[in-house]
Amino acid sequence: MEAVVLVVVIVMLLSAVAVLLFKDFLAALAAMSVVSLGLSFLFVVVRAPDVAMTEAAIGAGLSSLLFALALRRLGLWRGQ
Amino acid sequence: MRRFTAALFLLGLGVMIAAIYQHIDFSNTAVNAGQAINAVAAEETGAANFVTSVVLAYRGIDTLLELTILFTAAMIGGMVLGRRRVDAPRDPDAGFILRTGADLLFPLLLVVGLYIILHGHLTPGGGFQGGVILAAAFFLPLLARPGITLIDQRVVSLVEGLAGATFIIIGLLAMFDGKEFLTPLLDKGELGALISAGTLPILYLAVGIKVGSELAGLLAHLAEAEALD
Amino acid sequence: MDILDNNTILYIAAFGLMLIGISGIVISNHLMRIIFGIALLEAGANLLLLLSTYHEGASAPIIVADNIPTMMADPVPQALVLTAIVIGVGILALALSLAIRVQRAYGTLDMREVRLKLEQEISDEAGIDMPSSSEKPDDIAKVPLNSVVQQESGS
Amino acid sequence: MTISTLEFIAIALLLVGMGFSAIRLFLGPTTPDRVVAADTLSVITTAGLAGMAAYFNNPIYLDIALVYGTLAFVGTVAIARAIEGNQK
Repeated sequence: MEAVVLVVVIVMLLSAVAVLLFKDFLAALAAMSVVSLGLSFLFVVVRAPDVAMTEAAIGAGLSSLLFALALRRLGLWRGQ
Repeated sequence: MRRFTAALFLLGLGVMIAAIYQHIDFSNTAVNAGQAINAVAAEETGAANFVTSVVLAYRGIDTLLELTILFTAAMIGGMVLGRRRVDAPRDPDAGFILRTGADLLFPLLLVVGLYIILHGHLTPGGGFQGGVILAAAFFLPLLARPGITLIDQRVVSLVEGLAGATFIIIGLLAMFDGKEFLTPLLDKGELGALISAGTLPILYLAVGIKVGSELAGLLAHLAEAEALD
Repeated sequence: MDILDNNTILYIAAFGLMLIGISGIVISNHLMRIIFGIALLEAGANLLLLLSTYHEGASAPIIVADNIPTMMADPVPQALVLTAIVIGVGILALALSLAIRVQRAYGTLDMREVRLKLEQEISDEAGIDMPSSSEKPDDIAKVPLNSVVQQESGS
Repeated sequence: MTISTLEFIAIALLLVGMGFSAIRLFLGPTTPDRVVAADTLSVITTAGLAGMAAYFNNPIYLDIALVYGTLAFVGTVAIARAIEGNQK
């Protein structure tokens, strides 16, 4: 159990750093969705299924939608 | 110079957080409110999900204010984005796979959203999560075919207003009965049955429809804004 | 695994997310990256709020098929965090709309350039010369003022 | 609560898959590589959430996997549409 949590936390923190380091904003957005995915898993680990579901719905679905639309409108969608 | 000061600030912040972590014994603090709620919530509200009974029954007015905040944010977002120019170019339609997938997924997402909303008092989930799924369901066809007008802003605001009014009217009915605002009414029913917990499922349905229409309207506003190419 | 028990790992995750988010807000100059930092900070704060009442071995605060567990997690912070996440997405949407507005008004999202253009605008309105700050960063002098930089990297 | 050999193998395979996708996410030279890696990670996490439901012996956690599976697809499609831009 601890090993699973440790791996998830390491992947989550590394992708949180990657959000700030990636030059391309859509890649940063993909890393952001990985962060919210790991966070949702951690919410399950601390026995908060309601919060985990909210984070899954909003972090994975809605904020990706919002960010992707806004990046498209801002003209920041071009890849490197 | 600025980079250096920022690094110094972050170092100080890290040390401060480490100091906080060393001194506060977070997970052993005695929290009595939660245990008390866990002991009485099943009898008082009839909901199997205690988070639902906290969100809607014990702290219902917080939920009302939260809906107000969300409404204000969505309204200001729409105001800031402004109206679309008539001659602004649109994105082309998506490929065949996404168009077919969106058509197939639309009823499925609708069913999942309604399931999550209606089982909010039994399983995890509820109005907020289900509302988000409903908004995604109504936005997905717009993502596949940017030209169509699936989401009419007037209908959206009408539905949203009706749902918000339902929430407040159910709260006021309790006051006419001589109880406090948003006290659960009706029969408690059997714990774990679909029709139980009095008015809580109706309240969650109102919350779900309100959140869903608000977010769908906001997404449609963002999609309508002109792209910079 | 003596030192790294479950609780410690979770606390490291929460504090690490908050620290990374704050560093994103403080260090970067690009508005989008600041918004990303706000989202990260919010995520870490939510996790910390939940961890404050987490006991090992408690079960979820939901009764399934009338077997009532001996110990349940605290529902109050869970309800609070649920509220916080939903409000967070409202804030996010508002911030993104404002970013689109800034892009339309100033043609850039780099906060240094936006600040300079704002000062220029204010001093033009007032009819005075633009006050030159002695603490102006060195690298801003290389960027020509009128150029619209679309792809400015963040940090 | 002990873990049988089969469950141990399942957990180990999920973790290895997660590690490989994470490597592709961090190193991937182009943006589509990274987006596909993030999508793979979301599928792996959905399987992991279902596994957690089995580990806790509680069916309510399966709903989270359901919501995650449906909405991660929507998010990935949105990013893909943004990468596509206005080219056809």
